[in-house]
Amino acid sequence: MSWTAEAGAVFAKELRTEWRTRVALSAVGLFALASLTLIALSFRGAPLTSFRSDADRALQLLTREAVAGSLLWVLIFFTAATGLGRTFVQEAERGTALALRLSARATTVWTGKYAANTLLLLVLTLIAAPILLAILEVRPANAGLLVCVLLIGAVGLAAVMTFTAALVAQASAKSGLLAALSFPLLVPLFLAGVNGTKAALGFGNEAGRWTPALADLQVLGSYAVIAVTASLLLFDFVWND
Amino acid sequence: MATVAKYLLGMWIAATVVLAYRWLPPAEGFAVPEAAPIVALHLPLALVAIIAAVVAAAQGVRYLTGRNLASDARSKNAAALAALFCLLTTVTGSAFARVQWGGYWNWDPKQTCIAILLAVYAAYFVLRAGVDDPEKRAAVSGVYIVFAGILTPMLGYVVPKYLAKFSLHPTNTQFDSRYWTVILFATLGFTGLYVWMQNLANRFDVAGLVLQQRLAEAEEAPAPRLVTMATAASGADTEATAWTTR
Amino acid sequence: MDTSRQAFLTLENLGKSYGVRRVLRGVSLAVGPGEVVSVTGRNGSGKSTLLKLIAGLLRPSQGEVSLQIGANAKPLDAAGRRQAVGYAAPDLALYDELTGRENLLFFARVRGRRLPDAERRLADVGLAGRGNDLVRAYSSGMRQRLRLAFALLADPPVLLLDEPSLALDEAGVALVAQTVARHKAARGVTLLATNDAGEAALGDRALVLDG
Amino acid sequence: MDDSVAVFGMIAVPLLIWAGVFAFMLGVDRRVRDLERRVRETGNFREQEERHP
Repeated sequence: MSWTAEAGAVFAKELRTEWRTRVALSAVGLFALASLTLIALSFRGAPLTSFRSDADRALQLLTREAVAGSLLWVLIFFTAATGLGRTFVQEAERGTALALRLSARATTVWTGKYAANTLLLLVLTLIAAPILLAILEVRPANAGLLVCVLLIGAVGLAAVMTFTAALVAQASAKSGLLAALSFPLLVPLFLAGVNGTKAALGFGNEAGRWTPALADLQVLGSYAVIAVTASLLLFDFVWND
Repeated sequence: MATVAKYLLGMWIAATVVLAYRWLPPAEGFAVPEAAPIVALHLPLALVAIIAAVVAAAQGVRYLTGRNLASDARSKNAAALAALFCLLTTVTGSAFARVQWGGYWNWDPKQTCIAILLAVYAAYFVLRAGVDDPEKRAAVSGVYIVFAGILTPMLGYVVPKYLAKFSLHPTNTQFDSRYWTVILFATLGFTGLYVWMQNLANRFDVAGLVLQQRLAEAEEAPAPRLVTMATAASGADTEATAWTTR
Repeated sequence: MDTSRQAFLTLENLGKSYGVRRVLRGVSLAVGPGEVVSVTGRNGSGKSTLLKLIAGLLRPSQGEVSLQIGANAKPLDAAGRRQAVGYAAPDLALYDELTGRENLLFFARVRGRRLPDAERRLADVGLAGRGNDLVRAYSSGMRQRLRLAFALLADPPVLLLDEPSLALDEAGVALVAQTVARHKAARGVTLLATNDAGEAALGDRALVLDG
Repeated sequence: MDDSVAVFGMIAVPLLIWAGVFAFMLGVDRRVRDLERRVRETGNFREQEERHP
């Protein structure tokens, strides 16, 4: 189907240009590194206790699993907001957007860039997550579940970020706009993501069963589908306006 | 809006306030009986905020299809009013939480949704301020508000699911019939107020657009002229040759 | 160019304004196959805007652009026009991180077309042998040549060139004249936005925007 | 006695607030109608001394 070939061409171009300049990669990498270092410093002294089901509710929220689950998503969101906006901003500023608008359909452009952003986000997550867990000395109760939650979450997060980045590229004052615009839309994803991540780490789920997080996975999945569909429907109005 | 309608609205809301404060029995579930009227006004404000949100998204779609700047103005005004009513809802909600449980915020699912909606409109106006060309600004704003309109309804399902266990708010407060009457009165009254505000804001913007249109038309701009090269080359058409030497 | 791909361009009272600022007003023009029209006027008279409106990169505030490919075809919408025109302008850029050839290959593939003759196309614009160099290393003249190759990529029936000789050397200017002549001979429609008298002389007619 | 004063206070404040808002709305309403009349009357924009920005 030529549509996928054209989207594939955009995807390949994104990877090639990114690989040759590593602008987004370095921005994301340095930001994650800085955040992780800060977290490591702040938790260095006080090792957190592990989750125990018999502890009272307030104490449970201060356990490693809870803190790691929440911090991971804070890290993912802000690192993504730093790196994922680059793709459209650069095209608009350089003038390559004009050439691309003359040559490609809006949906193939979005899909190609979305795929590249998802890949970038996954690389970031699969590198930063283990480091964060190591810093907080958390051994995930169900690593498979953790990967699933992060994977499906990243798919939804990248969709909203890629779409909003195209809007930000049209604004003159761009700094911090991507985080501000995308955060309110991402709240459902964060609620499910944090909850699922905590369950995967063992919070309220020492045995690491899948069942506690099934609902979260479902929310993350349906959110991703809705976000991708909405982006494909509306992107033409952003790109060709 | 006819003047009689305006005064009727004024009295209607005044009557609602009196009803809320004098007629409502202190519901047994509340620690502080006087807090009852706030609850009766809190819910209607949230409903009107959602009505305004729907109007904002609908006008956003209308702009994207019709490309008429008046639709963009209506969408922007609806978004501003949605933000206003979200703010009022959040303020009355936290006032009630303060009176009822001592804390200004109690993660009540409905309240959290409204607060997130408020964040959407804050972001919407930050985006609007960032784009200067009116048509591009209208398009970008329209797209964002429709995109948000597709993603935010999920909050209504997801937030209660995750925040239910935190919330101290008795999720299903039992309102007796008098409460529902006041809530209905207040909803109608606030909706009327919203319609009036939206109407005024729209007419103000439309008048502005008309003036802008006239300003553009009044501007003297030399009409383009088509010159055939043959005359220019032969020098017969002085302007054309004058143009070649410029 | 066979008759089924010949272009007929009509502009009816075309105008563009950004809020109060009117950039272009009341442009009406009809251009048929084999015609070249120069668009002239002082800076800010709307030359570039006019070409962008025709190319479907901008939405008209007033009036209409109608482009038909083939005598009795129906006019194309903005998306159709974007695909049917070859457009080059100073504010259009190609990817610095890609080589000359990679750029052409990418813009062909993203149109869903193969590009067997990339070498020939590079040679046509005087970039033979420079296909493997990153565009970042190109001089502004070489970038302009690559823009011309980009515009000609889909062998479009309509060619819209905004200041094509910008930063070009002697040979480059000759290349532009040759490109326009070849496109004219092939019965294509050409519009040249320029203030350079020599370049404007390539046109059969001139549309003077500031009257 | 003080009970009724307190109760009166309870109602007076919201009513005063609403009266203020209502008056403000009437003011805005009149200004919008004036603006619309001015726009309708001034067919030709040029002579209008107070130019719209």
